[in-house]
Amino acid sequence: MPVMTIREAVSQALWEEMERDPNVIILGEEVGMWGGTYAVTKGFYDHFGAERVRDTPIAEGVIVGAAVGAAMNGLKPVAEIMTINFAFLAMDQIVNHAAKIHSMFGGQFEVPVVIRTTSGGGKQLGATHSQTPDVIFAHFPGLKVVAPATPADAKGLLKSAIRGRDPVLFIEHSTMYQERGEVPADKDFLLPIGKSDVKRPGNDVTIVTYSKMVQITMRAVKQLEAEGIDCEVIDLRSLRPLDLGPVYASFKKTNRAVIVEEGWRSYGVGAEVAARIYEECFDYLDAPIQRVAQKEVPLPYSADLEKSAIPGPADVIAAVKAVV
Amino acid sequence: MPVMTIREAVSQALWEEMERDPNVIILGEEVGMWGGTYAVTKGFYDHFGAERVRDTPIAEGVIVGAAVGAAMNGLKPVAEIMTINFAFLAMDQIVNHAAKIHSMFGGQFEVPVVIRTTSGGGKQLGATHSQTPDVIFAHFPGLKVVAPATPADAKGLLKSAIRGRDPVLFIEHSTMYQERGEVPADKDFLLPIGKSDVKRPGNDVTIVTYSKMVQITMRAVKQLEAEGIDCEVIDLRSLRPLDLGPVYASFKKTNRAVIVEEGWRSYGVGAEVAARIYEECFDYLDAPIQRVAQKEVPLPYSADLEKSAIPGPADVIAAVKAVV
Amino acid sequence: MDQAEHLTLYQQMVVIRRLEEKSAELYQQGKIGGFLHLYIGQEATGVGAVAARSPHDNVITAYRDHGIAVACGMEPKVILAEMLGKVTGCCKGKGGSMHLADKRLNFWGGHAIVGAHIPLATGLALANKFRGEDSVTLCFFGDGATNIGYFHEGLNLAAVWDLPIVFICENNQYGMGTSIERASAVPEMRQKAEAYGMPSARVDGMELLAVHEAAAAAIAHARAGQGPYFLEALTYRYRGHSMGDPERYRKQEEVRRWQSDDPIGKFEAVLLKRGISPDDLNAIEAQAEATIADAVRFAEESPFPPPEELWRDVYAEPEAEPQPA
Amino acid sequence: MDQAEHLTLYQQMVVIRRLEEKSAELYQQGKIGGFLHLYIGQEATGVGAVAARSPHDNVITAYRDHGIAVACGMEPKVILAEMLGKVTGCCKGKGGSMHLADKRLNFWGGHAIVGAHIPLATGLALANKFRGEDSVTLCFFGDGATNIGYFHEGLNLAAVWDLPIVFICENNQYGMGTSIERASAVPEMRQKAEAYGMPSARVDGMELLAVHEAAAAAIAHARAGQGPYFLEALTYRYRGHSMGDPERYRKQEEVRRWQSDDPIGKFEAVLLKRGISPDDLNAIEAQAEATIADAVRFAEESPFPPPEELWRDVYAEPEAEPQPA
Ligand SMILES: Cc1ncc(C[n+]2csc(CCOP(=O)(O)OP(=O)(O)O)c2C)c(N)n1
Ligand SMILES: Cc1ncc(C[n+]2csc(CCOP(=O)(O)OP(=O)(O)O)c2C)c(N)n1
Ligand SMILES: [Mg+2]
Ligand SMILES: [Mg+2]
Repeated sequence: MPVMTIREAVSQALWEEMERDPNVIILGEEVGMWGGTYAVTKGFYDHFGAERVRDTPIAEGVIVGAAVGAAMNGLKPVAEIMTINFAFLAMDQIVNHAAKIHSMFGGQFEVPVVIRTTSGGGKQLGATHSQTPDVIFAHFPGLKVVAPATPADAKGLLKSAIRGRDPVLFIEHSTMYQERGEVPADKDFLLPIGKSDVKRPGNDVTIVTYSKMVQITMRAVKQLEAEGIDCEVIDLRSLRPLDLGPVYASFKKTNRAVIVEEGWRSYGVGAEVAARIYEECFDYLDAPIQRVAQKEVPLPYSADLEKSAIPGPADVIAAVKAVV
Repeated sequence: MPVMTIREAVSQALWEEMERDPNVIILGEEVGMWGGTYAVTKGFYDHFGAERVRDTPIAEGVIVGAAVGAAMNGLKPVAEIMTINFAFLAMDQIVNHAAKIHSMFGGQFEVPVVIRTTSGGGKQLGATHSQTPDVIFAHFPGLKVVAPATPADAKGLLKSAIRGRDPVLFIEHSTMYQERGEVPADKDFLLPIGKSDVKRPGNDVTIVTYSKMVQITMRAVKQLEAEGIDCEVIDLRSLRPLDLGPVYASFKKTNRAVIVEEGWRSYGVGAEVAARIYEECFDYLDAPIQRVAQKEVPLPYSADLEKSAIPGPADVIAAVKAVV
Repeated sequence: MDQAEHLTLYQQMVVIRRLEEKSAELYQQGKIGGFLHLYIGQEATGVGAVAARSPHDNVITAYRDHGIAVACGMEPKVILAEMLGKVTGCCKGKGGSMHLADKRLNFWGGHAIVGAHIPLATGLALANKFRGEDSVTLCFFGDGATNIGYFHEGLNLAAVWDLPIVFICENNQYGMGTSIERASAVPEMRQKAEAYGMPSARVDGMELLAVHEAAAAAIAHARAGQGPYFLEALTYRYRGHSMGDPERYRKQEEVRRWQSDDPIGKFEAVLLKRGISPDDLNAIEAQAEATIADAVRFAEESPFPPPEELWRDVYAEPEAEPQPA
Repeated sequence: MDQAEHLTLYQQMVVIRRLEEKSAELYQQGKIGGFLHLYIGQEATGVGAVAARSPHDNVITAYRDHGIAVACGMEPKVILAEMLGKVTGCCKGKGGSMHLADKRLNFWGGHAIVGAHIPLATGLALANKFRGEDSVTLCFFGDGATNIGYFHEGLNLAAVWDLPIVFICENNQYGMGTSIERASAVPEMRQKAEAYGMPSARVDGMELLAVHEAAAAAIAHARAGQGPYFLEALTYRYRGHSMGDPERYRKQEEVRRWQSDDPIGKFEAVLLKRGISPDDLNAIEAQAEATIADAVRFAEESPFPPPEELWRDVYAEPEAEPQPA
């Protein structure tokens, strides 16, 4: 299987879907001439032309709104919001329009729009530019929220999102584009949205995570392995639909869980996952479930200070040791 | 003690604080001449004048932004966003600016702004106008999120919010303005933000809730009392800061809990509260904690359909019976 | 337009007026819930403008949408059924008064978030243009909506991308209780189009034929690939913003003045002058009343959606989620 | 302005230029993190406009804020310390390059969400006006920012409420890689002010004295209670949008053409013509270099914030929350 970076995998998924379906268009800030601020759409503008790769003004509301309207009217738009921090400026279009139009009008319109964006901190961008608020979008029924952790998942899930009939917020991690992995070459390689994935089998502790924290967790798990602790790592891959079947199965085996997310703890992803594990696996509980998450402060610019707020392998290791 | 409605209590709090501090101003859509779409500021425009009670264009972004700027520069603005559904149009100002300016600039600016809004469904307003997304605002450190359930709490908490030095999202419930209760007449009646409140002591089950669901829960609890089940009801009153001390104390007594909220279940308030109870009271668990919440669909217009999606006393009763 | 067409438009206006009066009644009876925004007084604007479209042109508007729905060809019975929350409504009772829509009529809905459908309109138009179709999108909104960011972002994008859109501002001079002078920096909404280099016109929104003519010109402009056009129609709503408006912000005298300029009355005068007989008009009037009476009956007799309807249409792909918990 | 003032402004421009060059170097060395947006080429705009304010007038801007900060009187050492993430920085290392601010200087910050500080500016101005003070608020932003909803909402509100604001568009002709023609429906940003009935001027942003004069007039207008004013300064950034810009969107030739119109060089020529000696200019140059060298030393030697600083300043009321978990 070819090995490539997440950047290449996302780029390839977009490219292949644009080749396959002439109704797929891309719109957003700097997606065209610049080639995407994360270089994901490099070369697209020259190949597909300005009609299909559309640079927009800086106006997130109309970027998403135009994509939603175009989706209602038969196109398959992939709108890019440079970072999820700017998605707040399109919040109404995302949660009140993309997520509700199908249902509110009794099913007569479909909104097959994909909104690609990047999440995550750690680049010293300051409080407004470093957030991981993925969870708040996942609160809204009608929207799908996907956040892959590997090149293969990125490709397979993005292709499914584009071919699908529902609105998808597709969250890439801004510091993971160089992450490498094997990716099937098949142009119809699709992964179903709404299936979590066991990234590493294990018997002692169930670790539930997603996006970049999969990578952080894997590092921790390797160290724990050396100490004789055998962790099962489950990648949620999508926050809505949220598929906890594999988590329950794992927990019934390990009786212990740690949930790892990059965003803030309060009202975070971990709260929901923990609550559901308790609900579904009450008789299997051996220890309180641990949540690893971001310190609850707006992220500071200064490097070490910022780093101290974001979960790292040591935090995961400590949490695992607290439950075994 | 005088008895009054929540409408009167909120109105009185605003009135008294405007009398007390000439820097308090109100701005928002229809707060002036119209008297507020929920008639909360009726009479204010005539009494305090157009300089202090400012009707704005329909432009939520600048309503909150202007309030934040004015707060930085010494005023005490109370901005009104007609309903929380429109707060999505000011999302960036609320979570990226109100919530972060104090911290991001190293503490040199303060943002003593209050953003009043209404939340809740049940009025057949359709999917975009009936949401209870309180939880997503509570995810952001730097912001305080308050949602009172009684006239006294509304008055005492709103006065504290206005006198305070931090940004507060103050969420009233759109269908509770007629709710009556005793309210201290004292012009300095203040309730601290960030303290939950035992609304009814009991021994069998701990019910944690807030806003209108306190009222719904109380109805359920009366019925349960008749059946010999004695519930303790705790009103969170603020979602951030989240004060679960009284909840833990109660749970250690009852060993059973139900959490009731109006909004959607997934990634809702109940998830966080449940996760924390499990974490803090693990040794006191007798049964899985039950969460009562809204069905996860965009709310439909049709009356019975809408009603079937929003928690009522019967849902609370069923959940309590599931844990005892 | 020939006489038959004139009569059709006259009939539409009368149907709208009767529909709205009946809606108010049903609201007072508690049969319609939520918010109800009546179109009475503004009939000539919606009817006149929509009459100028081809069936393959799109229409999209805000929550004050009953009149536009009728003008687009939606049957009053489907409208009333929707308002009564019945499964026979255009949205199966899920949308209500503010969210009428019919995809088959290229009527893309009423939308209740002020200004939010302006971006949607740019997307609708983009799709047609992208496919090389000559459809034009008519986007209606109020004077108050011109102050929200969406308006600016939408008009700018439409101009930069040369989209075939006619922006139609139904200037009824108030956004809820706020008059234009108190909310807008400029008195005429069309002045705002200048910031986008967009051609514009301002027309008497109480004059059906004037609106029709201006809209036809605007649509022709957009259809010819000359980009978006801004049309402002000066009009007035006789009733409150929605049911239960205390109307402290205007004098009854002002309302009466505008009522004396009634779009239906004025068009009646035109028709009579052009040789239509009073009997013909009376017949239309009677027919409109019958249509509404039938519609009420249909709506009242229709069933409410079954409980399981709650879980439908959340996603287009049914396997996605959700189930009753 | 007298000669001493001229020299002060000259010095400010030179300090900014040297500061920016040094920042680029420190960025390349990995000592500055995050995004870094240099002001090189735009010095005359910020320096000229801010020089026209009184100390009690407010200044607020976007993330391209180093030059404005210097013009407001912020010391380079405090700026560099902030950029190096040191506790001696203006925001204790919490804000970084994009969030310089000093309340004592009435400099209300750089803000990194495009356009979001325009609403903040209306609030700043409202507070002064409300208290009967004659302070004016200078709000800087880029050409790209004029396309976002905030711009529209902010300008409209400022006009409706007659707020004492001077909106200063630093039109450097690109928003990241998108040129004006591709993002804006109109070629001159001042045309957008017309939609708010707002008086405006367009000035050569490479000419210090022209900017200063235009800004003085604009500030006088606002101070006199005549409401907001829109000033467009045509300028250019020589460097990429931020560090690491591939610059595929413009030709080096274009950059060179603008560099030949350099604001510092041009003002030098003016000063020499007015009798300042080359030696004086050289002395200023040398002094600027020394200032920056000192600033680097100060910043490098300053400590990073201690770990517990993470938990400070989340709320102004310290009891509110949070603690280390
Ligand atoms: C974003 C948003 N803010 C506020 C409201 C509440 N609201 C509904 S209609 C309306 C007035 C709109 O006025 P205008 O655009 O002139 O339309 P008209 O009602 O006059 O037809 C307001 C403020 C809303 N629905 N959406
Ligand atoms: C709301 C938002 N969208 C996108 C960005 C990313 N971004 C940062 S600067 C910029 C370009 C702004 O251009 P302009 O306003 O002309 O200012 P200049 O950089 O030229 O000084 C963009 C798109 C952002 N910071 N905020
Ligand atoms: Mg209006
Ligand atoms: Mg620019």
